[in-house]
Amino acid sequence: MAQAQEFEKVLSDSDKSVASFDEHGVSLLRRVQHFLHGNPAAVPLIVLVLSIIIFGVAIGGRFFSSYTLTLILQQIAVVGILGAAQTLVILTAGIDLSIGVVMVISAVVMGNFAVGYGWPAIIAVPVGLLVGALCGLLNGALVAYVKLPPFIVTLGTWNVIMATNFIYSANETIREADVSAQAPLLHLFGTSFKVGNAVLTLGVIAMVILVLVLWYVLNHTAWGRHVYAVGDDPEAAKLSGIQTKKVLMAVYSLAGLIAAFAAWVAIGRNGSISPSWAVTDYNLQAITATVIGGISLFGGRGSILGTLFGAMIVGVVSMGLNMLGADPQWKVFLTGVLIIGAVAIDQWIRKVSA
Amino acid sequence: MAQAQEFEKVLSDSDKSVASFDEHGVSLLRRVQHFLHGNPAAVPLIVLVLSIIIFGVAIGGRFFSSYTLTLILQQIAVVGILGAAQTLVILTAGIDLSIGVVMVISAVVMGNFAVGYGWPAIIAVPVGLLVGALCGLLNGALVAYVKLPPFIVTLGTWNVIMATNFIYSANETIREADVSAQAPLLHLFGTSFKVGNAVLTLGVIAMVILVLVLWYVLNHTAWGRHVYAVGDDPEAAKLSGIQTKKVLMAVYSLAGLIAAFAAWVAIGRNGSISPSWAVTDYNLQAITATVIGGISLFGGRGSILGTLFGAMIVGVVSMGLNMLGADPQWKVFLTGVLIIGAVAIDQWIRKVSA
Amino acid sequence: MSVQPLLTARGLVKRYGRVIALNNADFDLYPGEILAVIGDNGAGKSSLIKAISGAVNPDEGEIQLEGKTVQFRSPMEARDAGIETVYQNLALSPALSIADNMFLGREIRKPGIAGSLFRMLDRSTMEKRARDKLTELGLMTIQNISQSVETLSGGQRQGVAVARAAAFGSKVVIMDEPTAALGVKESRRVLELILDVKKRGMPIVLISHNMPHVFEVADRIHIHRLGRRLTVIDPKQYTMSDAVAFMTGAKKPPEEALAA
Amino acid sequence: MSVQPLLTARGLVKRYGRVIALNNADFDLYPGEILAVIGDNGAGKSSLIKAISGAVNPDEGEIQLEGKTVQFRSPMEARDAGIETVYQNLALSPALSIADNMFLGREIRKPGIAGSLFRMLDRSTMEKRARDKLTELGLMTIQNISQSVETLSGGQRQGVAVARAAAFGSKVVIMDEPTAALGVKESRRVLELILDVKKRGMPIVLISHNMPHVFEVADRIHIHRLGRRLTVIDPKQYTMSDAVAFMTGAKKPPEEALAA
Amino acid sequence: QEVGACLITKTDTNPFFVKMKEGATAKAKELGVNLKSYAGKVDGDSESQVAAIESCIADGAKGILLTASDTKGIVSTVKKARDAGILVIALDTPLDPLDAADATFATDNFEAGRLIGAWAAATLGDKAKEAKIGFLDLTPDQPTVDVLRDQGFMAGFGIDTKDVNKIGDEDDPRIVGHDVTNGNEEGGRKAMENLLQKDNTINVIHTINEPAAVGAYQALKAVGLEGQVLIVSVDGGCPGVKSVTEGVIGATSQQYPLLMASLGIEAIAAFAKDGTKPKPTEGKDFFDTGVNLVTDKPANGVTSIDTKEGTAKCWG
Ligand SMILES: Nc1ncnc2c1ncn2[C@@H]1O[C@H](COP(=O)(O)OP(=O)(O)OP(=O)(O)O)[C@@H](O)[C@H]1O
Ligand SMILES: Nc1ncnc2c1ncn2[C@@H]1O[C@H](COP(=O)(O)OP(=O)(O)OP(=O)(O)O)[C@@H](O)[C@H]1O
Ligand SMILES: OC[C@H]1O[C@](O)(CO)[C@@H](O)[C@@H]1O
Ligand SMILES: [Mg+2]
Ligand SMILES: [Mg+2]
Repeated sequence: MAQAQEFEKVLSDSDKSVASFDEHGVSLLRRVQHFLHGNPAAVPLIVLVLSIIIFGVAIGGRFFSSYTLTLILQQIAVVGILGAAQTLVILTAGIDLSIGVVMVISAVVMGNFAVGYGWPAIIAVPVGLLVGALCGLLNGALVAYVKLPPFIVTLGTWNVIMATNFIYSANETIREADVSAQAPLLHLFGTSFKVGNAVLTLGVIAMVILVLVLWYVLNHTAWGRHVYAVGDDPEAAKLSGIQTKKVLMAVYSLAGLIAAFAAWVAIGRNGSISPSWAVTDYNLQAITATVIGGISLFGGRGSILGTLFGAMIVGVVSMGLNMLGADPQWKVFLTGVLIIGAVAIDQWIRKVSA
Repeated sequence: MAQAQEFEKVLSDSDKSVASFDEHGVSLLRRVQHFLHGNPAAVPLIVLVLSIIIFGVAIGGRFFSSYTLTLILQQIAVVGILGAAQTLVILTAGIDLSIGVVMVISAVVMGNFAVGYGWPAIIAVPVGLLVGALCGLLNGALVAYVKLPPFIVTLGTWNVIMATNFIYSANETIREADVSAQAPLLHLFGTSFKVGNAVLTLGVIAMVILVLVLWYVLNHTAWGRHVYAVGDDPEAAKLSGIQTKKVLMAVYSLAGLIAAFAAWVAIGRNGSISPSWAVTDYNLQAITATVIGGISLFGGRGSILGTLFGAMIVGVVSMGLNMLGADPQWKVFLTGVLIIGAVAIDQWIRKVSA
Repeated sequence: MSVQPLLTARGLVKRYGRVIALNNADFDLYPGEILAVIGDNGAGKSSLIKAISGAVNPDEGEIQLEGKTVQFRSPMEARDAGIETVYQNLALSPALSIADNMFLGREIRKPGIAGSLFRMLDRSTMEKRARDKLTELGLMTIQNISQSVETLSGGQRQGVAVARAAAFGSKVVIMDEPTAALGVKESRRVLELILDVKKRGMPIVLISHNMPHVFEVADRIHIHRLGRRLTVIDPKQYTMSDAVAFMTGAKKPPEEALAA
Repeated sequence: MSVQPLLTARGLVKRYGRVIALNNADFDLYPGEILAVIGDNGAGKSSLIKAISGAVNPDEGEIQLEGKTVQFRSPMEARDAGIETVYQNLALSPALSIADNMFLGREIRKPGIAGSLFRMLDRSTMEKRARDKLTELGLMTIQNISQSVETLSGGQRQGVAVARAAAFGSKVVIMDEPTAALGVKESRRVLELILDVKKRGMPIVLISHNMPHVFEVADRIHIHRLGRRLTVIDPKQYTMSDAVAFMTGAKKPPEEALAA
Repeated sequence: QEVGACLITKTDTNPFFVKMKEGATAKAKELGVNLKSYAGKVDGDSESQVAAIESCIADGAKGILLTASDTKGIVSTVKKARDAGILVIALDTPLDPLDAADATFATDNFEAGRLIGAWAAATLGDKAKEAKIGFLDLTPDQPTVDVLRDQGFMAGFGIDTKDVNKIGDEDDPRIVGHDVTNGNEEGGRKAMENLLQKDNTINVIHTINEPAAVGAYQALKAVGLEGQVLIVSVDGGCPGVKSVTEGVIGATSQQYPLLMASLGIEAIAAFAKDGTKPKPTEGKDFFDTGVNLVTDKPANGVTSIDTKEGTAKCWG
């Protein structure tokens, strides 16, 4: 065996301390920058606070009333939950276009089982949740095993589930009165209670808890890190021994399950159950919340807390514009401007904090 | 100066021939594989042919009539053109959600100038094209210079342009009779002519020529290669000296211009001009065609010819299902199944040809 | 040699379209040895070890581990069988932190209920161990252990990948150019680490273009050329010049070496 | 030396969040010389040349090219000023072919109307020249010149990047570890190429961890440590051991060297 | 204190609702009412309407004018508004159940459908027996307007409607099929193309409204069948009446959105003043804003006005 080269002999004397630089006299600005650098979800939060302040100034006290502010939360609960599901999928560099209709069909199933077939609601709800999870599982299998692009898979299942929804439900709305009479459990998340002037629903609480739980899972469990790794660089994730297929299956199934949970919350909010909810573009709203919240559509980057703030930003803006009495078309116009504006501010804060 | 290390001295004798392997007796299968490997757009073409055959067998002669087949082309002309615009954007790893409404507002502008204000159509058309290009330029500037994610930018401009469209047009439809009387030039691309039984319109021809020209530009000019490079790895593109910002600006503007061109074709097809075209989801259709055609949503991969075939696949499937007399909801269902099926076959062919 | 090889491959073929990356390649790794694999750029070294470690499926050929035919369909399966690999492209997740990457797929959980029920990661332990491993490799310039891998310098990244494999290998460790981006000091540490692993009785496959390193640590040298194993030589019987001459086609290897 | 440096930098600072990649770094490159830059992994070598070539904007500091203060806002601007760079991460577009990559941004068009009016690329010429350049570097194992870069082996990729810079540099060529992934033969060719470029009168900055290579070709050696230039030494007056000792902090450089 | 009111329409792209908003805005200005308008994104988008009602509650509005997209689904939200003391008036489209709103100002939609059905049957004469009829309906969940007009048409044409509250349970062989249009042109065109693929001998088309009719005409024209098909519709907007003049549409039932809007604003103003609620038309359970059949080819036994009169009364 040959010997180490001559010049390598001196290495034994080399410096052994870990590199570090003076952090003395670091300015406040720089500290803020470091903080934002390490907490990317804080950025949409700042944008959120800014928009509340702007509308508050423009509209005055009425907007700041706890009634209004909590109403906004009620309005975004469903989109927020769907956004959380969408976030999981987008973190894996996928997208789930079917999430809105999965919610609708789950709601219809819950309603039909509980009201139509007269099963106890305590069983109808799990059945609905199961349907959602199965839809997700189908997406996951097609993405992970057949290796089709998520956009196509979920565009396809969107059509399939949408049609199934209308065929299965015969387009019939289940009335609120019938739900209340036969399956009040379905209205659970509509339960509201007052804290001072603020009106909160269990749906709002559920959304917040769900996001916090997912945040924990994504950041503090191995599985969560794997979700990020799969989205970041699937090839690298696979080579470092992550079972990317299983992760994808789990993510899509979980997204379906959460969508079904959103269905339960939506029943609480709307009272009745209508297959034609499918017309509303819940997907686009959920994706918008996700992207405004700073989740990269290319996967692997962003915090789910951002999605929550993203949904709130959208809610604040649309409520604010409503209360300003903007004309519908001008409202659309300003929504567009504000979407761009919110993300531009976000980007700018990130830049100065880089 | 030190000398080369001892063991490097032998290098002067090293083998200087370029590596190559026997290609003798290469089987037909392997040749087909090589062909598909080198011509990715051939894959959606095969899927297209397959679907024509399947529907032909199921429906019989009526489907194979040149009348039916050319009708399909007429139906997809607009989506095909929009898909071409979308392809450019997607190749840069972007997305243009606004492309559908850019088309609509361009159509409305052409119509208002020609019919409403009575300008000569020969001027109204360029004005409309300019409007489209300007919308694209706005998108491009926000993406390239403000560095916002394309999804957000075009979601924002989608809202803005949509609202502008309705406010500007006061939702008024310009009737076909008026267009014919005052600005027949706007109907140019509706001009149809028979070749045997086949009915072709200038719109169809325009779509095909447009795609071929773009194919040439993308594959045989420097600018085209830059478009791919920017989508492939923007960082690498920038480091290798490509002016990524200029490329992005050009791509989005061109996409806007093509959308405005689609407007002209759409006027030919529809006769009248209606601001409420904006409700149709032209975007999703264009994106679907693009993705079925094998363009990667992550940028940098795919051939624009694929988009053309992708649009045709969608057209064939929907016409086929119509002719089979499927119920509307079942049609939606089967469309979903077929979208997935088409891409699954595509993927499978790619795999065996890898 | 009468010892049974631990890992063997026979007649591996891998084609990519027109390109033939492996053209009937053979491979043998004996227990406890350091086997160097050398060859020109594009000779097929990485393809060979990818085939062995389950990262690509060879079109033809057979692989045996401890005498049993195996067919790894994923790197996960190879890892479970005890084969740990440092890939040339490193296989790190750019957006994740150093510690996350080091422990990817075998994270450490908090003790007690936090770990068992809530499956909470033990970040501080993971970060501490990561820091230790890197310090062992001499990678002292990493200022912030929680920074994402994409912000590391080229050499720091390689250090992370090497540290990971060394920490977890159980039967075989394969390293594809582990020192390519490393500095003098860091390379030396990796070589020491390799010898260390060998001392623990584990065989190592080392792909490298650095002849002094190869001749310093290798027990046998597998020379790869044009997609196949050209010959295997004993570094004590041949000089670096011989090895380079064989691998570049400047000289034909002698008959007996061919059979090795 | 009384000659004016061609390219200088003073007091460069670059921070990334908490990390300080450049901490008041200086730099000088003289006409016609080969300047090697060495240092530990993470010392800030790549950051330094990125700042010089416009790939990142330094937070503080000044850069002068031929005595005039310059501020490149993009690599494009640096390239237009004649500075050609091989980046450590290579900066290749994975999905494009070898020829497309080599000529990215300065494609060759067909002669005649096809080129001037229809702006048609001259693929065959580009492929031929690409093949020639690669052969010059000894990269003979590339079987299919139109294959995409992502399908190349690690070394083949590096060859493409080096060939590109060498072919197009006009005032300064900067190479960040150009031989890291290259084989013995291919590395040798790159060194020859570097000497060749120097003979044409163009100065070269070579970042490398390979001491024998550095001492073989460099006229001066810039030693980088902890984000700043520690010293510059003359390879004829110091040994490799000295250089390594300085860069790893094992020895302090002498006063006079510090001033160089 | 200023009286706040809201107008919530299905979309603000259908000219009908555009006019309705213009009418309401003008009246509100006149009476000093502070009007805010809302609209769904597309016909059928109920979630936007729910959010709009909630904003109105938060805003302290006195009254809401609502053209509901989902006539059953919106009921619980409407109840919240009424519980908050707000007067809710359904315009154009009755809620389901009808008394979920405080009042309804609308066209008698069943009558509107019956008129065009009867006219089509009379115009075809004997040929009505082997007619091939296509129905271009609204949205899949069968909102009240859709059911009323569709079933009204059948009643007028002489088709057994079976359950009069349900579209699609009929078995008359003359029916080629139903498809939904979302009440806009593009939807009308697609639905027409779909029905033609089923059977291209269709010769009668019932359309939910004039935008859908315009789309249907385009589809027919594209295949050169525009001369052979009788299109009937509901709305009576100025472009629609002009289309009747030109023979594009055979007959249309004219409705009066400006009236609905101004009556609605007046009712809210009155309610804000002294709490009076509007009364329904004598003998009906809603306030009928009237309907006229507009055609230049009057048919026996069906009252109609000609396009001249129709133009005089048309709304935009
Ligand atoms: N995915 C792929 N598609 C096409 N060709 C490929 C692919 N992967 C590898 N190749 C080709 O296979 C051959 C062998 O590549 P491999 O990476 O195994 O070489 P290597 O010996 O590891 O080279 P290096 O020393 O440069 O890393 C090369 O010619 C390469 O271009
Ligand atoms: N984008 C970034 N974000 C955060 N830290 C960074 C970034 N880029 C570089 N760094 C840090 O700056 C320091 C210097 O990195 P640089 O790449 O310049 O080192 P180097 O001397 O080229 O090392 P090597 O020899 O390994 O290539 C390293 O500690 C690295 O982690
Ligand atoms: O979309 C259906 C709606 O369209 C109209 O006919 C107006 O065109 C309304 O009366 C109806 O509610
Ligand atoms: Mg390799
Ligand atoms: Mg470096």
